Amino acid sequence: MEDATTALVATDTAWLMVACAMVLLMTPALAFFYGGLVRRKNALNTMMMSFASLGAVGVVWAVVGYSLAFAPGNNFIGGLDYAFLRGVGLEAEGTIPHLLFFAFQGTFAIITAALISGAIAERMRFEAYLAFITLWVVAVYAPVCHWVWGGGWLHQMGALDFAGGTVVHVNAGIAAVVAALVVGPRRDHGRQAMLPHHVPFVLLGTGLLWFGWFGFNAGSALAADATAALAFVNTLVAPAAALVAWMILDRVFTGRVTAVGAATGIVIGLVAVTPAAGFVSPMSAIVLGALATGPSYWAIMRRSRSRLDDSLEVAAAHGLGGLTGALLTGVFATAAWGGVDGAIAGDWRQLGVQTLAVIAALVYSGGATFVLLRAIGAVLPLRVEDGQERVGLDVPFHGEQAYVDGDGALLTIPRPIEGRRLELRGPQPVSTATVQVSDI
Amino acid sequence: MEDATTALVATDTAWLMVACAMVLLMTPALAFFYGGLVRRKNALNTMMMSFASLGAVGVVWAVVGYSLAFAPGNNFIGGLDYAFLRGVGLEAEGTIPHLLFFAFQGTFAIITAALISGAIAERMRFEAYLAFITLWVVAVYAPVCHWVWGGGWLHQMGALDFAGGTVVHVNAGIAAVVAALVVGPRRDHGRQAMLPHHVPFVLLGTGLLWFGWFGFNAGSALAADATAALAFVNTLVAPAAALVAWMILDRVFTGRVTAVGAATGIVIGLVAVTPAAGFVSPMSAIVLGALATGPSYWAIMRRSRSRLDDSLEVAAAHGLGGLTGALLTGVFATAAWGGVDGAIAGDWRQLGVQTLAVIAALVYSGGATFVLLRAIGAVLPLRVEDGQERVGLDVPFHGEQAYVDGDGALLTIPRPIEGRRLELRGPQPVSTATVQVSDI
Amino acid sequence: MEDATTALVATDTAWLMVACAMVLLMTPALAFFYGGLVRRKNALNTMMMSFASLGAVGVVWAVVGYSLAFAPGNNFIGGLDYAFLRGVGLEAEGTIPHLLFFAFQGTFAIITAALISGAIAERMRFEAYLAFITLWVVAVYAPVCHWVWGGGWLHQMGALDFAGGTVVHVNAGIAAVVAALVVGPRRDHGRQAMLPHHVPFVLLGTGLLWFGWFGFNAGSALAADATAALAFVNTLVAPAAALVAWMILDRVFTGRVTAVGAATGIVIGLVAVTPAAGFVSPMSAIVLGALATGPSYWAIMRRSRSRLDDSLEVAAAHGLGGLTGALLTGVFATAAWGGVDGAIAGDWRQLGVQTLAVIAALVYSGGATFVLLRAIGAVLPLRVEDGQERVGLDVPFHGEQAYVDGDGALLTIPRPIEGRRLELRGPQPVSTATVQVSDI
Amino acid sequence: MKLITAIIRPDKLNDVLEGLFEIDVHGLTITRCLGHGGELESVETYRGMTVKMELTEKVKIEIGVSDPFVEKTVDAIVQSGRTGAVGDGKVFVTPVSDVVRIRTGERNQDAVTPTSYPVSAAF
Amino acid sequence: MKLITAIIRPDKLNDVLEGLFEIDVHGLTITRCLGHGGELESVETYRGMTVKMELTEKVKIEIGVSDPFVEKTVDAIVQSGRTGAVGDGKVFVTPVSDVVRIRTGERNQDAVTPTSYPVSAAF
Amino acid sequence: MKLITAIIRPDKLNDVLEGLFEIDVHGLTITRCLGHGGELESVETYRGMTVKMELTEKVKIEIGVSDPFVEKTVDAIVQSGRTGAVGDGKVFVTPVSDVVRIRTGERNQDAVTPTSYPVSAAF
Ligand SMILES: Nc1ncnc2c1ncn2[C@@H]1O[C@H](COP(=O)(O)OP(=O)(O)O)[C@@H](O)[C@H]1O
Ligand SMILES: Nc1ncnc2c1ncn2[C@@H]1O[C@H](COP(=O)(O)OP(=O)(O)O)[C@@H](O)[C@H]1O
Ligand SMILES: Nc1ncnc2c1ncn2[C@@H]1O[C@H](COP(=O)(O)OP(=O)(O)O)[C@@H](O)[C@H]1O
Repeated sequence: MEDATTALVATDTAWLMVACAMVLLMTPALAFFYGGLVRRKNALNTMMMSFASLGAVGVVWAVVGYSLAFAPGNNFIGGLDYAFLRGVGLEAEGTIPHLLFFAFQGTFAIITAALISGAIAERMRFEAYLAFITLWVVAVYAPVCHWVWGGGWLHQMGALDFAGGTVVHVNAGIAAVVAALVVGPRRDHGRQAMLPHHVPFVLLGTGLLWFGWFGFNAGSALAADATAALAFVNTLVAPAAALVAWMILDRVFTGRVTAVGAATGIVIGLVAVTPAAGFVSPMSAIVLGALATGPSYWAIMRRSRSRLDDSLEVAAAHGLGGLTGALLTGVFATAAWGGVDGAIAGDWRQLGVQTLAVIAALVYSGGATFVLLRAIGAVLPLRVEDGQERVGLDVPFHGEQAYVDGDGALLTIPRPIEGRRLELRGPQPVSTATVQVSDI
Repeated sequence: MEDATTALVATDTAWLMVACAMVLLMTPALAFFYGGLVRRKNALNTMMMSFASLGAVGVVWAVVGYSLAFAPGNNFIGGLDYAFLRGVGLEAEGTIPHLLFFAFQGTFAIITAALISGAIAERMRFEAYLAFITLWVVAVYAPVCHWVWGGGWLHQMGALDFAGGTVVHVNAGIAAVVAALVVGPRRDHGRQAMLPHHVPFVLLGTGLLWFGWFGFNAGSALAADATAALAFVNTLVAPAAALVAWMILDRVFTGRVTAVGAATGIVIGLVAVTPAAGFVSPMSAIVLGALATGPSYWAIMRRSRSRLDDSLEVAAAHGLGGLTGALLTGVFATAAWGGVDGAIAGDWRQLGVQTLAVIAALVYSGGATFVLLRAIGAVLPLRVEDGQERVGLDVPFHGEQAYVDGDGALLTIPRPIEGRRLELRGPQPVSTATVQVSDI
Repeated sequence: MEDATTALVATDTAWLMVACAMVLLMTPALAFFYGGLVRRKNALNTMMMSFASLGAVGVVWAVVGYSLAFAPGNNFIGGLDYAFLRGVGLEAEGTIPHLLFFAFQGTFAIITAALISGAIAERMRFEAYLAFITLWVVAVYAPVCHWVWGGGWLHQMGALDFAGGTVVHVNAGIAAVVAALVVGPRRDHGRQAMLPHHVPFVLLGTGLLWFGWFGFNAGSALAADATAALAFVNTLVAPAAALVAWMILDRVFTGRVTAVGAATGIVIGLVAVTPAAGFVSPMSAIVLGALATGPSYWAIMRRSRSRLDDSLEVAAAHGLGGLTGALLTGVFATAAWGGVDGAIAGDWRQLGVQTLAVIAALVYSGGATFVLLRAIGAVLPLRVEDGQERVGLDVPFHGEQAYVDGDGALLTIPRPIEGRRLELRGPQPVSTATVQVSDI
Repeated sequence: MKLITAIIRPDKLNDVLEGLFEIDVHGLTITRCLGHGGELESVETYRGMTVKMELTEKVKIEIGVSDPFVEKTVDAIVQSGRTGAVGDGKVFVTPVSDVVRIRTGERNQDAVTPTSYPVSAAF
Repeated sequence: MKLITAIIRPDKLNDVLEGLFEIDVHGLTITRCLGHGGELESVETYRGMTVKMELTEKVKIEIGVSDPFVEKTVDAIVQSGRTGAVGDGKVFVTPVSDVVRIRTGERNQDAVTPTSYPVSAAF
Repeated sequence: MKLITAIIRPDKLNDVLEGLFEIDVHGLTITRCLGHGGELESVETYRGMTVKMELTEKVKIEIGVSDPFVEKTVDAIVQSGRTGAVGDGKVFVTPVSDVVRIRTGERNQDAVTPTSYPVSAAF
């Protein structure tokens, strides 16, 4: 971040623009991944939680988030030099325009915040959620990002996190657990089967996420070089392996290869390879992708029977997937492929550093998220009313339904027929005869 | 357009290919944005209006549209030198192959024509629509494009239109108003509530539009340089700010943050930043995006109560959004960020030029669209029959329904059972007994 | 493949990464294209056939497929030098990292295998399908790919196949015919109307396919040069022309412009231009795109009345489209545009070579696919049971439904109320009184 | 006590609802359905397959009313649901032997006659 | 006058329709529904949640017929809708006290008997 | 022989199903529908258009039962479907003149009384 004397490289600029657009697309993709998993009556609310992050986090990142993460500061947090994008211009930051680096990082912040929404789907008040993610990016994401990528203490210790296993996935995963606990389980949790209302949307989200993830991982090389190509290829093979592994697990344990499972497997492969992408060989990435499905599969099978209502499995998929990936990075990394030597290459030290980084993220993010949610909860109710949860959040909070026929929808703007009806509807004497009819 | 002596730059070629593919994707994205907003019975017709533009406009652009816009000509229209792509080859046009420049511009023409379809959705005959957009691109889009980007009079006056606020959005917006007036309102307009049948599709369209818009705006730099990066970043932050502003407006005025509103807000932010993208600082873009929501919000709230049935708000979103953006470009532009100095930088002259460009587009496009539609209407009926409008346009015009169960669908090709039925169905004596049964 | 002494070019690396991501997206896109065309009860199974290819073929390609196609070998098949990616690293292969070339080719193998699934949709056992595509890529795709692109005999004869008309589309098309014949028609084929359950998904798939196809065709230049730009532009104009041609055919022969037809037309235009993309002028591409619709239109109209249940028209769209494109490449190619001179330029020899290449692919792929399916069929049943076909494959094979309301879905994990019910449900004396009620 | 079951055109639903509300019929249930009758069936085409759609979209309205109101209710439906073209639908009146309000358990006429209709709540 | 309500398998719908058209029953209304009966329920799995689907997809056909045709109609349904496996469904016959054709306002038997069925229009 | 038609809240459906299974009612058919009653209608907003949704989602359950079981069944529905808030729904009991099982062609009481309910197959 310090060296701004280098010159712009057009190829890197082009590649980072493309990568950044791809990462931006991941947030709408997540909206579909999550939106398909909830019940129809909450589809829009769930999708809006992702979309709203594009606005709220996008703006707060420009205002102050980026500065806290990347402006010169101390070991724990950046300064305010870049607040309101002061001093962030088109000069080179590495080999790309500083503003483009800001934007690329912004798309990471946006999706990390949106990831958490899966844990509190179908029951959190939309206003409270907006307040939460806005503050969370400032108070939790920006510091952790600074530690690892902004020159902070984990960076200095040599923690490897190529594209965000710790910063993005472990961070969001533990925040998800805390949020699910603080907001509490859905009223139907453990009592009713709450089924995904639209599995094709889950697959659509998965396809677009995978596409965007190439930008996420290979873009994190911040240049169109061999490292980027390595990260790119690993982002192809690791999820392929994870998908195969998940299909086998599913077939063995439930007897059938589910589509939601396949989607989950792909995502876990993507998550797990994120911290490792530029540091391990493709064959290692294949093994890593396949291995990472184990813990997450186990966790998902257990979770649904537990009291923890992490509704869309953020902790199991992203938290645990990111954690496994971060640790396995310490195992599989080799200097030959651009990392430092990890356990397999004979050096166990890196695994220790990785573990420390994960623990630090778990502790800080978990604690700060808890405090933040309690603080917001003291001002605004976090949770919808029981009746709202029963009819679904779409109508009470968004005034819309996802899929509408229009049956029985009457316009309320004044018009001839409406005028006539309004007059009918004032308080008026009701004859018993009338009552008989209407009151059956 | 004149200087063809420069050499190809591979990076710019690569970036423009990507940008062009992204812009192409915007038309299917628009199909979903629009298709989700109409009633189920018109979903395919509405989507097909966008898809058909990919074919009809794509071909006519190669045949003659590109030439009229960009071939050497006079101040008002290009010549026919490039008709049928004569002389358009792989030689450098700027730093990219001329053919690639043609293709990039073609994707702009395609989506501009498709934008208009939102104004006459659910009631215009498909054949008449095809004739209309094909001719419109030749008679309206190509000239206006020539004025601003092809070396025409507005270009010479120094009008700033980075990626098409005037050429694309104001142009399509006013054409939409005229089309809605000439074709007339839907029979249910103002009488029935016509609700979006599939809001997730609206969000899907929005996500893909945003993704594609990075190519639209940053690609308009025609190179992978710092200007492209600036346009890129502005395309990220302006819609984010517009989204936040829209959510606040919605919350204040209707009490609820609607998903359709969020989608609209994002699109308006994108539209408004289009003319300004490469000329203003990101903080200005944020302000511009937020400000632009005001007029459009007001217009949408009013429009639905008016007689103007611009069904999917093309005028309010694109026309007014583009207009606001074009004028604000004259306010926020600064030479320091690549534009010329605008009102805030102390020079009010640019605002005057911008106003003139907008007015010219409004007058010419409005007038020519009117004449064109009247002319087509003299040959073909513009409007579907009442009965077709009632059952929806999908079956009468496309012979399909968007979502089918197959209940009661009988094959009509000859087959054993069908043979038996056909024979039953010829004219035959009908006993009263039979009648009793079937005629209840 | 031989010359590995060249150096990496960053621009080509960047472009190929983008192109590869775009091609990857085509497989999910295909899932939606195909998924929308089947009946609701088979939607997930059909989509999963594409998604599963991402895993199964992705992994087998790394393990052995790539090596058989591209490692040094004889005229008919590559060796095992690259098995398990041995020796495939970040060194330059042409101007891009070898691994990136592997990945780019991998995405082609993935989608080619997935294409076949359209022919046996709604009736093939999922396990048998997985075994089939995995082995097919090794035994059929890799050799044919080696012949044409890996330095094999067709390559040496000078067969032109820019991006896979023969390797991908003819190959998949004939395999589809064979698979449809071996697995047999659906029980309702020719007896019931089996309608596309979700036409918007077909359009969504089409839009994303077109987007990805830019990477497919222009990426096949393996560099961001003028040839790539030519292939790119042809990938824009040929499908546009094919779309127009198809809409006209549809209007003339059925009286209505169908949306499924429009989608089909676009895909056929894309398929047909694939072998020609970097060898013909854009005006030729327009003619080629339009011409290619003829045979496929005719085939689709006939096929549905025949006994061949190639359910989603893989043969007509991809097989025949690819064949027409491959032959027309021999007609329209000119040395001036980067190919060799074809028939129109006066040299009929190339047309002969093209014909030979197509025939070779038809014979080998057809035969080997037959043997392969018979072999698998000897071990595993290829076909679902009659009852499974009747209720649809989603529940029996994937344990899920695509769209769920949750009505009547009861959790089976132990919980208070469940405990009570379980006890009720053991074998118990049934009074006739009880029977009276429940047994109506 | 009778159950009135009307099959109407979907695009007349809102008109029929308004017609019913006007005569103060406020309790009703509607269901989307498909009907076959004298209407011309539509022909659809999918990739070379020509298909006759024998069923048209309809809406079914079910209304439980006390005997004296049957006439009035049927009339309201017939008047507000008519377009005059084939396919307007049918009204069936069937006997009901018992009615229960789930919320209170009130039964039959008892459950119906005395309660005063909560006008304000209903709108 | 009777209302025949049949619950059948969705994949037998087209067969039943053809069976009914053959005996010249052309007025009918169908609705998608879900049924529970003697069929084995299916088990589905979603991310570790195992779920018993107690309901299977069915289609309901409602047909108003005059009394002499009840038998014939029921027989046609039973014959064309049968597969022999559990889950084929039921037919209920219920009395109707009144029928009205919305298009004309014709009522009852009157509305039914004399009109000649427009054969050509119906196909 | 009676047909019981209940309109209930969708979120009470599983409770009602369990209530019915407990008293060994296993044959039933349900349909998604929309109801209008005393409930407050919801207001939705779409781009400046304010819309009153006069209809709320409901589920209709239809159960054919022999006369002696009508009471028991209605009670089960009322008890398991009640929330106490306006909108819980109604139960209608209507006479049935005939019942046929499509699989066997068995008719009426005959079709019903003697057969022993296949407990194991049903679960
Ligand atoms: N006998 C019947 N039983 C049940 N529903 C019927 C019957 N006849 C007609 N319908 C319903 O009424 C609708 C309109 O009937 P149709 O005969 O087409 O028109 P009309 O009532 O105007 O003569 C049909 O689509 C069907 O849903
Ligand atoms: N008593 C009933 N009331 C209403 N519908 C019923 C009744 N019994 C069965 N059904 C309907 O009939 C369908 C098939 O019934 P089932 O008992 O499974 O088969 P079968 O009639 O072959 O014995 C059920 O899914 C349900 O929709
Ligand atoms: N007269 C009626 N005929 C048919 N359905 C009715 C009738 N009255 C009510 N319903 C159905 O019952 C539902 C609940 O009725 P409502 O009057 O709102 O509540 P409650 O029964 O608690 O007073 C309605 O939404 C409607 O579906």
